[in-house]
Amino acid sequence: MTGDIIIISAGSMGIIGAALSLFLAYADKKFKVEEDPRIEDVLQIIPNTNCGGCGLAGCRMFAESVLVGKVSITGCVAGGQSVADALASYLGVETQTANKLYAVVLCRGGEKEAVKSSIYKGEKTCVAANFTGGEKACTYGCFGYDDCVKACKFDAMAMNDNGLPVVFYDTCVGCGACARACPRFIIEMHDVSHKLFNYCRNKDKGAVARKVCKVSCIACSLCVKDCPVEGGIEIIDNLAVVNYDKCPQDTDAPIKRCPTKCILYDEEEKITKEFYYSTLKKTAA
Amino acid sequence: MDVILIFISASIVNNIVLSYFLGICPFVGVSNKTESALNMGLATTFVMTLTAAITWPVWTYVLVKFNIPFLQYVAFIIVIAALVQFVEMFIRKSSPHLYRALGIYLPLITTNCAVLGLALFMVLRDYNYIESIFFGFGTGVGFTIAILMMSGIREELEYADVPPVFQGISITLIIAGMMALAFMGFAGLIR
Amino acid sequence: MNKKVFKMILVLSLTGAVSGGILAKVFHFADPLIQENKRRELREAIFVVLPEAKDYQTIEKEINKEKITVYKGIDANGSSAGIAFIADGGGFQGNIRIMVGLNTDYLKLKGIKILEQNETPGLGNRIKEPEFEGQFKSLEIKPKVEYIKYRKPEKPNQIQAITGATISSDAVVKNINNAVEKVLKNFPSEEILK
Amino acid sequence: MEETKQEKPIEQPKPVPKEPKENPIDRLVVSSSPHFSTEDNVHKIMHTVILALLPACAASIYFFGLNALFLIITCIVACMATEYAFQKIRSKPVTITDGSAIITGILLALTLPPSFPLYAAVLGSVVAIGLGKQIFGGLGYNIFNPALLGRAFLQAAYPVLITTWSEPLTKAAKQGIDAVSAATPLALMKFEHKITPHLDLLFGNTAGSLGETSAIAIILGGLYLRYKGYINWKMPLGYFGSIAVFGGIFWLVNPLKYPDPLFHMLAGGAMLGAWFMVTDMVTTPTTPIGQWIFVIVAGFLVVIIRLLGGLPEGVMYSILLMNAFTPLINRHTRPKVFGEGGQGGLTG
Amino acid sequence: MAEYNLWHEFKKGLWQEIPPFRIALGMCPALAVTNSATNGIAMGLATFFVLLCANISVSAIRKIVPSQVRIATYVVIIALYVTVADMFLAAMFPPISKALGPYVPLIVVNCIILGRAEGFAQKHPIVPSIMDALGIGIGFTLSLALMGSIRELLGFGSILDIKLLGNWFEPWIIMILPAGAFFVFGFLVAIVNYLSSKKPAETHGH
Amino acid sequence: MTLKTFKHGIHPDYHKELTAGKKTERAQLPKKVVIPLQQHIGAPCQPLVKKGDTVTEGQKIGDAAAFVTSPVHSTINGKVKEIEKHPHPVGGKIMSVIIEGDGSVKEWGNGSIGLDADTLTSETIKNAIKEAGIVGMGGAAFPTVVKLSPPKDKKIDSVILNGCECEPYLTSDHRLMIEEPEKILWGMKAIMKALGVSSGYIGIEENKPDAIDALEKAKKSIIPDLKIVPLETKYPQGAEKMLIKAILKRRVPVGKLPMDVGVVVHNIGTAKAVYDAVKYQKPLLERVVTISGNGINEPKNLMVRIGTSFDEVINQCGGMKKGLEKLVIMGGPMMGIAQTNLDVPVIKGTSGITVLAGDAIRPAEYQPCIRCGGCVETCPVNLMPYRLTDYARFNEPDRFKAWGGISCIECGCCSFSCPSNRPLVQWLRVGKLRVREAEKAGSR
Repeated sequence: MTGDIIIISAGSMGIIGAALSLFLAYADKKFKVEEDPRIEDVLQIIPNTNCGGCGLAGCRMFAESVLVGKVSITGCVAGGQSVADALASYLGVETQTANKLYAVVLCRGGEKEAVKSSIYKGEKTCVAANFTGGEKACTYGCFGYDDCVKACKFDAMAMNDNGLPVVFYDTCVGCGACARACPRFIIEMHDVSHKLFNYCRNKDKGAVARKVCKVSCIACSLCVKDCPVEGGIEIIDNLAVVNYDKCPQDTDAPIKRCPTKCILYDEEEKITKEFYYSTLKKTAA
Repeated sequence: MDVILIFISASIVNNIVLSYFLGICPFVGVSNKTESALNMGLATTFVMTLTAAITWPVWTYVLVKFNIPFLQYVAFIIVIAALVQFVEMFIRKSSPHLYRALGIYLPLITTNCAVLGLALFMVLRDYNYIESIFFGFGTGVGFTIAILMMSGIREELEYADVPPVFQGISITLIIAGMMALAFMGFAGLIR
Repeated sequence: MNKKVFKMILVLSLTGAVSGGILAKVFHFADPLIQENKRRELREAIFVVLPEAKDYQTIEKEINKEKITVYKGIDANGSSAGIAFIADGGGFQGNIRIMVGLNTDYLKLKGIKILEQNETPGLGNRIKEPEFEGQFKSLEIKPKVEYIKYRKPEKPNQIQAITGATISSDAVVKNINNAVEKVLKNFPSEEILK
Repeated sequence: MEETKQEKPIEQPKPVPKEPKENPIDRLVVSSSPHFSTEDNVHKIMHTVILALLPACAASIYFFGLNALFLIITCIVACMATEYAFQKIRSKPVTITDGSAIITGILLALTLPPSFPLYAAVLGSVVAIGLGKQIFGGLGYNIFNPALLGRAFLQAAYPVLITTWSEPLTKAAKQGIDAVSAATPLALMKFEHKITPHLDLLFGNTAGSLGETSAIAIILGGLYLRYKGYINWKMPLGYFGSIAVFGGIFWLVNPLKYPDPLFHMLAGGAMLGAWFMVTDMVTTPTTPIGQWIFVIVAGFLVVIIRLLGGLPEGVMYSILLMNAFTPLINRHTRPKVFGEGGQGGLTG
Repeated sequence: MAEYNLWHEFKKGLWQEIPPFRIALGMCPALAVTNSATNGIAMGLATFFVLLCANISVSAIRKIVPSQVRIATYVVIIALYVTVADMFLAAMFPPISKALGPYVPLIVVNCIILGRAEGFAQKHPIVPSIMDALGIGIGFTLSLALMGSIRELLGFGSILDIKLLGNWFEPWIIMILPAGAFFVFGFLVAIVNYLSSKKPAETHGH
Repeated sequence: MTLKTFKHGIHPDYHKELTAGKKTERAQLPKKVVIPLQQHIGAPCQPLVKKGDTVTEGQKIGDAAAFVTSPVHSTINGKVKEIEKHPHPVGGKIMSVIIEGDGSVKEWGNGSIGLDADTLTSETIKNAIKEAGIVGMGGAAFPTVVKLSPPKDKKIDSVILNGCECEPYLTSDHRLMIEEPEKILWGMKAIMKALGVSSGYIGIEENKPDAIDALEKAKKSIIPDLKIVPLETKYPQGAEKMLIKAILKRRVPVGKLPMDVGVVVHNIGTAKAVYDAVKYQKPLLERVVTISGNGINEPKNLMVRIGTSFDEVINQCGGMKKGLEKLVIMGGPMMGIAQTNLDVPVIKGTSGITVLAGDAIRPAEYQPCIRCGGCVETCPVNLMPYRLTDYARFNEPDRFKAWGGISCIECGCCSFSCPSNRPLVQWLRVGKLRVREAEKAGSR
C-alpha cells in the first residue's frame, strides 16, 4: 500500500514535471528574444545614478551605447578613472585616461559682497527667480538659492554662510548636473588641471559692474598684462577670460594686482576646506 | 448568479490583498507608478485565471483521483511557476516595452502568495470548474483594484511632504492599513 | 539544443518525482497522527455538548445526495445521552461551524460549542464565549430558537443577542434552527433511541 | 573616498539672512505675475467651517448634555495637541491655529456616540491627526479624511463602545430614566424594521452620534458655508441625489422592507457627511467630472452598505473608500484643455 | 577568510538585512499570522526550517539545474519542505496548525525563501548558505515574534497568553484585524528606518 | 440676454475708477529717451545711426531684414548720445539707442479725420504699417504687419478689435475709445481693407458703457456693419483665445494661432496707430499709458513718448507713496512684469505702469495646497494648475507636457484664486521652460 502511494506520487509528479518542462522548452524556443546580457553587467560596473553626465538619457542608454562602441569607456564622468578601468577590463579593451572634471562656481558675490536692489517675493529657486530677477542688483551673478545643490546627486555641494554654493572638490565627480541646473550659467565644468579662474560673469562695463558687487570684474586688464604668456588672458565682453590652452596654470602672477580680487588662483580646495572647518565648528558648538 | 457573487466577493468584499494579506510583496513593490501597477495587475489577473483553470483539473483528476492530496502544494506551485515563466517569455516576445516596465517583477508573480492562495482557497471551498475560473478572475481583479488604488495614492504622495522615516514601504503599508479599514465597510455584504 | 531540453525535462521531472516520493513516505507516518487529532477533537466537542456522554456512536444517512452525520451520545449506563450534530452555515464573514447537542426528548438543546468561526474579533467572535454559548443550555427548540436584543430573554426559546453583533448572533440561531430541523426530519427519535 | 564622505555634514546650513543696511522700503519688490490675489485664505475658510459647525455642536449639547460638550472639547484639545507634537518633532512650523485641527476634532466628536469614553476619544484624535494627516506631511497632503479615519480606527478598535448609544435627554426625561441604551434609527431600520418618524430625525430627537441626530442644525451650518461660497454645491447635492435615487430604487422595489429616500437622507451620518465631509477639499477630487463620480459612487455605496451590508451605517466607509479612489479619479478625469482634441476650431 | 565570511553571513540577517523590515520580503505571513506572539513564533520557526532545508538543497544541486527550469525546480523543493512542515504541525501541534490555517502552505511562496535561494544559495556553497539561512531565519522569527507580541499586547492585553495589562485596558480590537497588522508593520519599518538613519550619524562624530 | 463670454475665469477687483474718468493728458517732452532696438517679438533691429548723429522725430533708427520684426524710430529731435546695452522693462539688458533731445517738436499733419479709403490698396496700408513700426499694443508686441499678411492657405474671414482691457487698473484703451473713437474705427477700416475682410467685431466688456456708446455713435458713418459686442466683465476676457471663443464661438486649437480659425485680433491702440500711420505716415512714437495703482499719488492716463523712463513718467503723476513697500509693474497686476529698476523706458507695448504698495502686494509666504480645486475651476484653458506645478517643481517635463501644461497662457487666474497663495504661475513657467529644455535635449 505504502509502496503504491509512493510510486503513484512520484510518478504523477514526475509526469507533471516532465510535461511542464517540455512546455517550457517549447515556449523558450518559440519566444526566444536576444538581448545583450552584458547590459546588466555594465550597469553593475557604472554608478547607475542616472546623473546625465554622459549626455545620454540614463545609465541604461550609456550601457547600450558603450557596448556597441558608440561612446568611449571614459564617457561615464561620474565613474571616473576607476569605472573606465573596470569597463576596459570587462570589455577586454585597452584602458584610457578619463579626464577628471569638476564644477567651479564662477561667482563670489554672496550676501556680503553683492548689492541688493530689490525684495524678491516669489518661489525661492533659481530657475523661478530667473523669470523676474532676484534680490541682487547684478543680473549675471548667483541668485543664492540652491538649485545646483539640489541637482547634485553625489552630495558634493552645499550652500555656505555667505549664500553661495560650494563644490566639494574631493567628492565632485564632474557630472555637470549643477551646471545644467544653473539658469545663469555660473557653474562651469573644468579639468582638474585648471587652477586660475575669473570668479565673475558680469558683462557690464566696469563702472556699472563695480556698483553692483564688490568682487566684480571691471575689465581693468591688469591680469591680461600680468599673464606671463601673451594672450593667456583676454578681455571679452567686459570680462577677463582665461584661455586655458595658453595661460600657464602653475603661477598666480596674474591675480596679484586684481583690484576687486575677482580673479583667483588655486582656490577650490581652499574653499572646500574652509567650509569643512566652519561647519565642523558649528556642529561642535 | 452564483458565479457573479463569487466574482464580486473575490474582487471587492473579500479583497485578497486587504483582507487576506496575500500578494503583499508585489502590492508594495510595484505600486509606485500607475502604469506598471496596472500592467502588473493585468499580468497577475491573467496568471490567476489560468492558474484556476489549470489547477482545478490537476486537483480533481490527478490528486483526488489517485488519493494523493498531500501533493497539493508541490503540484500547484509547479504549475504556477511554469505558467509564470511562460507569461514572462510571452511578454518578452510580444511587448518588449511592457517587459522592460515589469521586468524584475514578473518572477515576483510566482512568489505572489495570492496566486497559490487562490488555488488553495479554491480547493478549500469546493468550487466547481466554472466557479473556480470566476474566483480566479475575481481575485485577480481584486488585486488589480487594490494595487491601482495604491499606485494612485503613492503617485500623489511623491509630491507630499512625508516624513523621511516613513517614506517607502512604511507609508505604503500604513496606507494599506487605511484602505483595509475602508474596505471593512463591505464586511457582511456577501455572506 | 536537444541536450538542453533533455536536461530540463530530466531535472524537473526528477525533482518532482523525488519530492513526490518523499512526501508519500512522510504522509504515511504523519497521516495516522493527523487523523487521530481530528478524531480527538470531534470527541471532545461531542462530550462538551453532551456532558453525560462517555462514548459516542456515528450515524450517517444520505438524503438527497447529501450526507448527514449525527453522533449519538452514550452515557455511563450505556443508554442514550442525546444526539450531537454539526450545524454549518454562513456567518458575518465566512462560515460558522457549531456542534449542537440535542436532548433525546427532542425538545431542548443540551448545549452548543462553536467549532469554527471567522467573525469580527471582539464583536462577532464573542459568540464563542461561555456567556453566549451557555444561553443555549436547556433552551427550548420549539417552535424555533429566537433572539431578542437589549433585553433579558422572556420566553424559554429565546436568547439575548450580543450587543453590536446582531448579525453573528442571528447567524448562530439560524444555523442551529436549520440543522435542528433537518435532524428532526431525518432522524426520528425512535430511530435514535433504539 | 569613504573618509571624506563620512566627514561631510548631513545638515546643510542655510544662509543666514543678513540685515540689509539700507531701508528695505527703498528697494522695490519683485515678484512673478500675478501680483494680486484674492482675499480668501486657508485660515478664513477653516474658521468659517468651524463657525458652520457650531449649530450642530449646540444641538448635540442640547440633546446629550454635558457628555457631548466634554467629548467635543476633548477631541479638539487632543487633535491640537497631536498636531503640535508632530510639528514640533519634525521641527516644522506649528500651524495649530489655522483651524484645520479644530475642524478635525469637532468632526470626529460629532461622529462619536455621546457616552463614548474620553480616553478612547483621545486615541481617536491622535489617530485622526497623526495617521490621518501628519504622516502624509500635514494639511493638504492627506489622502483620507482625518476625522473619518479616526472614527474608522475607533470603530475597529472599540467595536462595542462605539455602537453603544443612548437616548437623547429629551426622550430619556420623558421615560424618567437617566441614560438608556438604545438603537440608532438606522439600526432599528435594519434589524427590527422600524422606521423612525422623519420629524424626529429632522430635529434630532433620536439616539445616535452627536452629529448624526439633528439634521436641521447641520443644514443650517451647511447653508451658511454655501452662502459664504466655500463649498461646491455639487458635492452635497450630488451626494443626496445619489442616495435618494439609489435608495429610492430599493424603496420602489419593496417599500415594506426598505425605507424611503428621505429617511436615508435624514438618518445617520448622511447629513454630516454631505455637508462637511464630502465637501472636504483635500480628500475629494478637484475636477468637475471627478466630483460627480465621487459623490454618485459614494451615495451608491451608502445605500448598498446600509441595505445589503453587515453594518447599519455606510456614510463613513463610503467616503473613506472614495477618498482612496480620489487620486485615480483626479488622474483620469482631467478636463480637456481648451482647444485640445479635434480640428474643429470652426465648429467648436 | 572563510570563517570571517561565515560570521558575516550569519550576522547580516539579524540587523543589516533583517526581514521583513529591511529587506521587504516575506511580508504576507508577517502580516497575516502575527495576531499573537505564539502564532508569530510558530510561523517564524516553520519558515526557518523550510529556509534552512531549501538553502541546503538548492546550494547542493545548484550546478545541475538549467536556468529555464530553475525557479520551477526551486519552488518544488521548497514546496516539499513546506508540506513536510505542514504535516508535522498538523500531527504534533494541531491547535497551532489550526491557527496558522492556510498560511503554512503559503510559506512556499514566501519571497524570503525563494529570494534567498535565488539570491544566495544559488551562488554559494553549502556552508555559507546554512549560515545565511540561520541568520535570516532567526531574524525573521524574531521579527515575527516582535510583531506578534505588539499586536497581542494591544489587541488582547497579553503576550504569549499571559495577561500583562490589567482590566483597565480596553483592548484595541483593530490590532488583531488586517488594518492593525498593516499599521504595526508600517510603524516598525519606520522605526527600523529611524534607527538605521541614526547609526551612521553617530559614527560621523568620530 | 446673457452676455457673451468664455468658461471659467475670475472676477478680481478692477480698481478702474482711479483713472477711468480722467482725460488723457500729454506728458512732458522727455529730455532723453532710450529706444531699445527690440520692442517686439521677432528679430532685433540693427542700429541705423551712430553715436553723435543728429536724429529727428520719426526718423528710423533701427531696422532688420527679417520678416517678423519691426523697425524703431527716434521719438524726439536730438542727438544720439550712446548706443549700448540698457535695462529693458521685459527683463535683461537690450542694445538701445540713447537720444538726448533738443526740446523741439515736429508737427505731424492735422487735417480732417478720415481716410480716403478707396484709393488705398492693401499693399500701401501694409507698407505704411510696417514702416511705422507698429506692433500689438496690448502687451505682447507682435508686429502688426505680420498679422496682416497671413499665408495664402489661411483664409481670414473676421477681424476682432480687442477693447476688453480686462487687466485691473488699466484704462488706456478705455480712454482711447472714448476720446478718439473715429480714429480707431478708421484704423479698423484700414486693417479690414488690408486683409480684405468684411466682417469686423469690437469686443468690449460691459463695464465700459461709455466706450460702447462712443463707438456705436461713431461707427455709423465709418463702418456701419461693424458689430460692437458687449462682453461679460470677467478676467481674462481680453486673452485672444478667450475673446475669439466669446465672440465667434471658435476654439483656437492648442499650439495654433487665431489665424488658423480665420480670425485676426488687434488691440484698440493698434488700430489708432494704424490710422496715424496710414493717414500721416506717422510712426509709432507715443502711446497712452495708464499710471495707476495704490502706490501712485495721482493716477493718470498719459500720452507718453516711447523711450521715456518710468521714473520720469511716475514723477509726472505725483511720484510714489512713501513709507510702504512698492511693486512697480509694466502692465497690469495680473500679467504685468515687475521692475527692479525705474530707469527702464516706456516701450511700444507698455499699456500701463501699475504701482502696488503695502498690503496690495501679494505676500511671499504660501501654504500647502489644500486641493480645493479653485485653480482648476478658474483656469480658462481647463488645466489643472495645482498638479502641473508639482510636475514642474519635481522636474517631470514629460508629465507636465502630457497634462497640457504648455497650453498655459499665464493669465494668473490660478494664483489669484489660490487660498493658499501659491505662486502657481511662476511654477508653470518653470514647467514650460523645462519642457522646452527637454525638447531641445531630445532633439539633440
